[in-house]
Amino acid sequence: MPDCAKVVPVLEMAGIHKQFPGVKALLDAGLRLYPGEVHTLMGQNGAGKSTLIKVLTGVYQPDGGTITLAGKRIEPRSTQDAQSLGISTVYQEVNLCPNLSVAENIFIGRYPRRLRMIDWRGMRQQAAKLLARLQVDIDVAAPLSNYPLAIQQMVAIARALNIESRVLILDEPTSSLDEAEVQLLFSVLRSLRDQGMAILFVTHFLDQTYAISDRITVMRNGEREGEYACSELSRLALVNKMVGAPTEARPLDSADEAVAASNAGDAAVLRTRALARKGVLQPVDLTVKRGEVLGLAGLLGSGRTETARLLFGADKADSGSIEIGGRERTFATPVDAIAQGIGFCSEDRKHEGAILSLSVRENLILALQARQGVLRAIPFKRQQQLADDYVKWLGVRTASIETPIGTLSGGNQQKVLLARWLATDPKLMILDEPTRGIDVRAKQEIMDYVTSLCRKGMSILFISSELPEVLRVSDRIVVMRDRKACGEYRRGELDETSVLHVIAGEGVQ
Amino acid sequence: MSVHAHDARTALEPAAAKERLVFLRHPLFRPAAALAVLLLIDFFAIPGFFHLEIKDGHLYGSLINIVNRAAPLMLAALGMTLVIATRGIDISVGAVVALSGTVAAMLIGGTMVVNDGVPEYVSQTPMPLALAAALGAALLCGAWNGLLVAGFKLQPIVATLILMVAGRGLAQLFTDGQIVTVYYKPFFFLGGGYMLGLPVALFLVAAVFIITALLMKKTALGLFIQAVGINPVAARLAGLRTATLIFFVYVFCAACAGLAGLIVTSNIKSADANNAGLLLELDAILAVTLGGTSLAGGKFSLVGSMIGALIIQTLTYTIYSLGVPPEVNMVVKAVVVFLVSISQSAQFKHLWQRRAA
Amino acid sequence: AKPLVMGFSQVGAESEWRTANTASIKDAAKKAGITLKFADAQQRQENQVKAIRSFIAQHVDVIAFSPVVESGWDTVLREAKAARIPVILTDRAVNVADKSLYVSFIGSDFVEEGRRAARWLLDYAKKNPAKQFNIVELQGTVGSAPAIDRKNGFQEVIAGNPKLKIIRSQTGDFTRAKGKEVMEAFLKSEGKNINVLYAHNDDMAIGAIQAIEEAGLKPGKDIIVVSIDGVKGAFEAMMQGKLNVTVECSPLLGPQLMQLAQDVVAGKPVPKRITVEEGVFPAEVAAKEFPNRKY
Amino acid sequence: MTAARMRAFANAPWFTSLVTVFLLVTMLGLGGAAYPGLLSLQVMLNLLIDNAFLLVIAVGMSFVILSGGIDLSVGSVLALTTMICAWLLQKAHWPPVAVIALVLLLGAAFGAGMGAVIHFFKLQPFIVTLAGMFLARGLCYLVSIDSITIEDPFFVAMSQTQLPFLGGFVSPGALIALAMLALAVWVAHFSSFGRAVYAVGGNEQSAEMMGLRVGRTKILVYALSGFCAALAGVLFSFYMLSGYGLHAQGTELDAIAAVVIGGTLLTGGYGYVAGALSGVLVLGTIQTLIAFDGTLSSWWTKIVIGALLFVFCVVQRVMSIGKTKT
Ligand SMILES: Nc1ncnc2c1ncn2[C@@H]1O[C@H](COP(=O)(O)OP(=O)(O)OP(=O)(O)O)[C@@H](O)[C@H]1O
Ligand SMILES: Nc1ncnc2c1ncn2[C@@H]1O[C@H](COP(=O)(O)OP(=O)(O)OP(=O)(O)O)[C@@H](O)[C@H]1O
Ligand SMILES: [Mg+2]
Ligand SMILES: [Mg+2]
Repeated sequence: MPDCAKVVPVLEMAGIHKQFPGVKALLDAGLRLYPGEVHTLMGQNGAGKSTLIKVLTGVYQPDGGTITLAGKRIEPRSTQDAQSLGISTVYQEVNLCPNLSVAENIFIGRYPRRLRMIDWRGMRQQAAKLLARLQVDIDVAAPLSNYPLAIQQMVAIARALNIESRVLILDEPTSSLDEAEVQLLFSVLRSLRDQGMAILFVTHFLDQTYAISDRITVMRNGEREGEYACSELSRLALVNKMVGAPTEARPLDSADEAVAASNAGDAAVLRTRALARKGVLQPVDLTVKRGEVLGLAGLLGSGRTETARLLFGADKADSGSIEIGGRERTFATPVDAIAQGIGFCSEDRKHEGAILSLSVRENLILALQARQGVLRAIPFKRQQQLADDYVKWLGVRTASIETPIGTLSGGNQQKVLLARWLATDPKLMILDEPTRGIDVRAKQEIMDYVTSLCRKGMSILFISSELPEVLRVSDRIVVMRDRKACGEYRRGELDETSVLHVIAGEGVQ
Repeated sequence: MSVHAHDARTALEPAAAKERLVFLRHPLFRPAAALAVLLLIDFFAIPGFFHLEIKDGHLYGSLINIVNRAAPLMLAALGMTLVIATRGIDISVGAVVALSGTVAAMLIGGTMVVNDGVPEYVSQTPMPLALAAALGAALLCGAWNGLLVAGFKLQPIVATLILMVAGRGLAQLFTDGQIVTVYYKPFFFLGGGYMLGLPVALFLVAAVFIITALLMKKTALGLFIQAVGINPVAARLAGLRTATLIFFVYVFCAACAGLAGLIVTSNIKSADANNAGLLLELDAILAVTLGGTSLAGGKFSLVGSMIGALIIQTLTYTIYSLGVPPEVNMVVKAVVVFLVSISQSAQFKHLWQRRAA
Repeated sequence: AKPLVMGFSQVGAESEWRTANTASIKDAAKKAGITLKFADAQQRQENQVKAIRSFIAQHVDVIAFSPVVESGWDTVLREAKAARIPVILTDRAVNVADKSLYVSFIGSDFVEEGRRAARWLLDYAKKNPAKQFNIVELQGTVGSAPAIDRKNGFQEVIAGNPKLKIIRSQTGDFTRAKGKEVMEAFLKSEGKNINVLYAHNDDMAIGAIQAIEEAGLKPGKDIIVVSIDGVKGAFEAMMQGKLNVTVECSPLLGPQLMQLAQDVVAGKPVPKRITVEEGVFPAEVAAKEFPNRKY
Repeated sequence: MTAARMRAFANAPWFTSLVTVFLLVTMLGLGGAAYPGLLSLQVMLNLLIDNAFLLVIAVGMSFVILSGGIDLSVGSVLALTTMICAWLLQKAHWPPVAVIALVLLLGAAFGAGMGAVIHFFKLQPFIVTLAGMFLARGLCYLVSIDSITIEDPFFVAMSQTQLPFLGGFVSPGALIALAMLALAVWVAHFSSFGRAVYAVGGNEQSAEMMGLRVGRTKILVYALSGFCAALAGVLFSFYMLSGYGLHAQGTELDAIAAVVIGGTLLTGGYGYVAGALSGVLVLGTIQTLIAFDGTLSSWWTKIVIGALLFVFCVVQRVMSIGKTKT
């Protein structure tokens, strides 16, 4: 760890102001980044982390403040400016072109050339090599949109790594990665750090923060709350600084267990028999009981999302059956599933969840309205009330319920989408990575909702890449591997290591 | 931690000033302003432009003319707005206009019997039946488009291109390429009659507009159409019947075009399958965009489209009235479209403000 | 013997007149026992060229076509000549340096039609010597040959007469709807000033007549209406006294064309230019002529 | 395993284009069976000769559509080009090379102008290019209402030269069009400009975030389209030897249809420039079939064109089902 007193910061932001219509996103925010350090930016959802990064990288122009890079004042006007200054960025919402191939997404803008032509073959080889460094082995010639979000995230990271830069910025790169991949990423980051690169890292995971960072800047309400050496700040203190008020001493660490509801009845809400789809999912038998949380664990690409999509009718199963309340059903579209009281929160918020230019209120009531039918419009007053209630209950940070959801911070969007389904009062709620990009406190809250909802009789299918989270809330856990279910365990039968063994195909020890 | 002092007041003052002129930021302000400017030019350049008089018990004057002429365009633009809101486009409206007008004219038909120089009119089919058949034909066209777009998932522009080409062919087939003249007085009421001193066509437009607006506001249709237009994938996952919605908007658009066809036919007392509604689709799309609706789908404004249609018709009328030589018509139209749309862009406002500051 | 094969490329089906033209040609071909290969160009010259090329490829005996526009025919006609296929023009002439590229032209003279309309008006003016005649003109589609020629012919004749003056001129695209719309605007801006309406075709005149009536004036009396083509609708209007005169432009050239084609293929000498018999029909003769009209 | 390979095959991005080619061949085969003489070499070559200008326009349009835009002005720019060519050659007696250079430049400038307006004022391409369409068409009439015949020897030579090819002949115009196509395919796939066009069409915001020069790309795309329209105008002048304000009415729709039939998505980002060729050939074949039939009246011609388009599009769609992302 560099000695901050002697080394000059490679990057310094000071007094940054940024105002959006109705929101002061940044108020005198700042940041110092030293060469050869991993610096974590922390703060609650909507604290202004992403905005600060966007100001730094020329996406937004600040209303005031200064940015200094290697001793020189800079005013990046566009992302090209920032890139040419040596700032390489992975943004929070994956910003790649879905129509281009994986390799192209990594190299676009700086293609390897031969004879003044783009060297496609060389590019694919290099891309494969880069991804191999992150232990991703995929067909780099296939379009990016063929791959799930996690892979896209890895591609975005690979792209950033490929750029010769002094400063590397990663805005929540780990939100859709699993533990193993996070570790991989970290080892890459460490080696870059050792080469003298300054790395800015945004995350909501305390574990990860402590695992990798040297220093931490905490942001609160658009301000810089403070800058700390990692070793000098305890977890509780960190959380308190983020939240702004001392929280109860209850540990918020994901490693600690919360008490789950565990009042699962015996009546099956949903049961599948050999539900399958060719090339995507092998026959799966699942049973979800009333009032229970069924966790789905597994590695990336193990078929969890596919299972969820089949259950929800988002994709059509080509064999097997779904039984709800003892009657067999086929779901050709989500409409059918919703009619049976199923809700589904997708993992891909930007493309499958939020309808960006509609307001928070409109996004929130959408599913409920869809279920009621087009003609029976929910009265405006009632819409407002619903929106107000949920915004308050889930603590969504938004200027008003009429602001477009696209202007909310990532975590807050997620809360609104959760509310969209809660408003329909479903019998079974499928949550695919619901806590992605959500701050510690909100995460805790969401987990609490999940358990309390179950107490009220709702069943939940819970998918998350964070094993501890799955272990903590689930009454039962189904582990998936290679697109099929390979084991079912009750609460307490498994701990983190044993799950990992199952996932790896070694069985419970 | 060094913190730069920042004078927050200077940043806030203009914002406060802006609050008072909030109507300037209303999305409809700029289309309306463009129309107003156009009318103002007319006021100075064309004597008696705003003059209205009562003739034969109804209002008569340039303004009445403009709204009367704009009626088919306004109807087409209403339907087109919804199609565009779902990210679609319908270039077959002109053909549908021709088709519905032809069906009505052929069914009503009639012959002129001249008795001592006094013409008498006879209809072939009862008028309500003929009108129903014409609208039915339009609905069929819409269903066809809807099927191709929502069912077969063809790209809207090619899907409707098929009907654009074939629809007019069908209309010509029915009439053998002849202009079908209608000799039946009651039919003329639709496109040429007056009620309470105002053109009947205006009431039709108003009725369709109000029904559409109510449908959008009082039911969830408006919300759903926007949702489908902005993010079809997310909309489907939220439980919307996206295909049904898309099917509906094409049917609705064709119905509007069908009604427009009836007005056109009734107004010139004949159905001209060759030329009725020719290029109306372009004007309708132009009206929608001038009204501030994006062709990328999503948010839409029905009122905006109405204003857009009025801008186009006022412009056409102005060109005719000012005595612009016909060979310059297009250039004038182009320049005005450029000016109006540039003046509507946010960037223009910035430039303007910077100059003013 | 094998029946004669004629390739005919029509402009399109943009008006009643054109449809009558097509019908006449088809009927005449059937009657004459000629196999007709008909291609519709949808108002586009390039489609006509394509059609002619495909006729050449099919080795038809004779090619006939109504050119969309006068210019631009050299190359394809040369190809036809190289393939030894005689070409007959109908309805409009073409502008080629080498006149041997086509054997004959059969059709109307648009400039002459404009002149005739103007001459009728001059006659009318002589009968009312005191009056000043303010004319509004409804032109055809901007740039189209009939529009240009009918305008020029008309202007040529009235040029010397100070009593006749064109005060407004605007395109009505040859359609009823546009004719009506433009006339409405004219009536608003010129009002009672207008004495004469000259329309380049009957359809626009019919539309304009409606506008005049709606403005509370009497077409044919308050405003004299002169138009060209001589379609049925014009005769009906004349019978009601709403239209004063229509100059005939006959589309019925089918029989003459077929005769010509047979002569050409048989190797008989044919005149380079065949003009169609056309009349001028003032309102007085409308009722008598009406039953004879075919289109 | 073969099933999996089949799936991969059907999922390949070029599959739709392949389907188009397959359907085109089928259509020609059926046509050849029905109308003897249709499959003769010269008829096939005529397909190229007669549609050379459309091909060039469609190439330019491909770029615009791939970038997520649309250009409605191309037909009018073509007409304006023929008009300026004719006027400069006949009335101002300029040398042909200078004329061609000037009109190509003007075309590119006209396109760039529209692109700049679209980019800087953040306006919708549809509306801007629609205004451009009116403007260019209107400017034609300002040059001359009448058509002007071109008698310049170079143009006449280009028009009447028949380059022998396998016993038939092709026109220089057709070769120029094919060369343009080849160049465009190269640009689309091997130049960074071409790839930037795809990126902008895929997701403009992301392209911006990835540091691509979105504005420059967009302006260049419209400049390219304007250039292609002007080049098509020059080819058209060769073809018709005349300048005329009513030339090529509605060509923009043909070009869009050709591009879309060739497998390019109107929403941008997906498709191939080479698809423009198959699209143009499909439209040309439909017309040729109708001309060979020779019994259709004007309205049946329209109905049959519509029906053939329908059959073509639906079959294309059904064959490539399951993969298209709309
Ligand atoms: N384009 C925009 N327009 C309006 N408001 C915006 C815009 N972008 C961000 N905001 C607002 O600025 C605030 C800060 O948002 P930001 O995305 O920086 O939060 P964050 O700290 O990254 O949160 P998260 O952890 O949820 O990603 C939020 O209140 C958000 O609603
Ligand atoms: N590491 C990987 N290597 C190659 N392909 C992968 C990988 N991870 C995921 N995939 C792709 O993911 C698809 C299945 O993903 P699915 O979304 O069903 O899995 P999941 O268990 O939900 O994973 P996730 O954690 O991404 O949600 C497979 O078709 C595969 O192509
Ligand atoms: Mg963020
Ligand atoms: Mg998943």
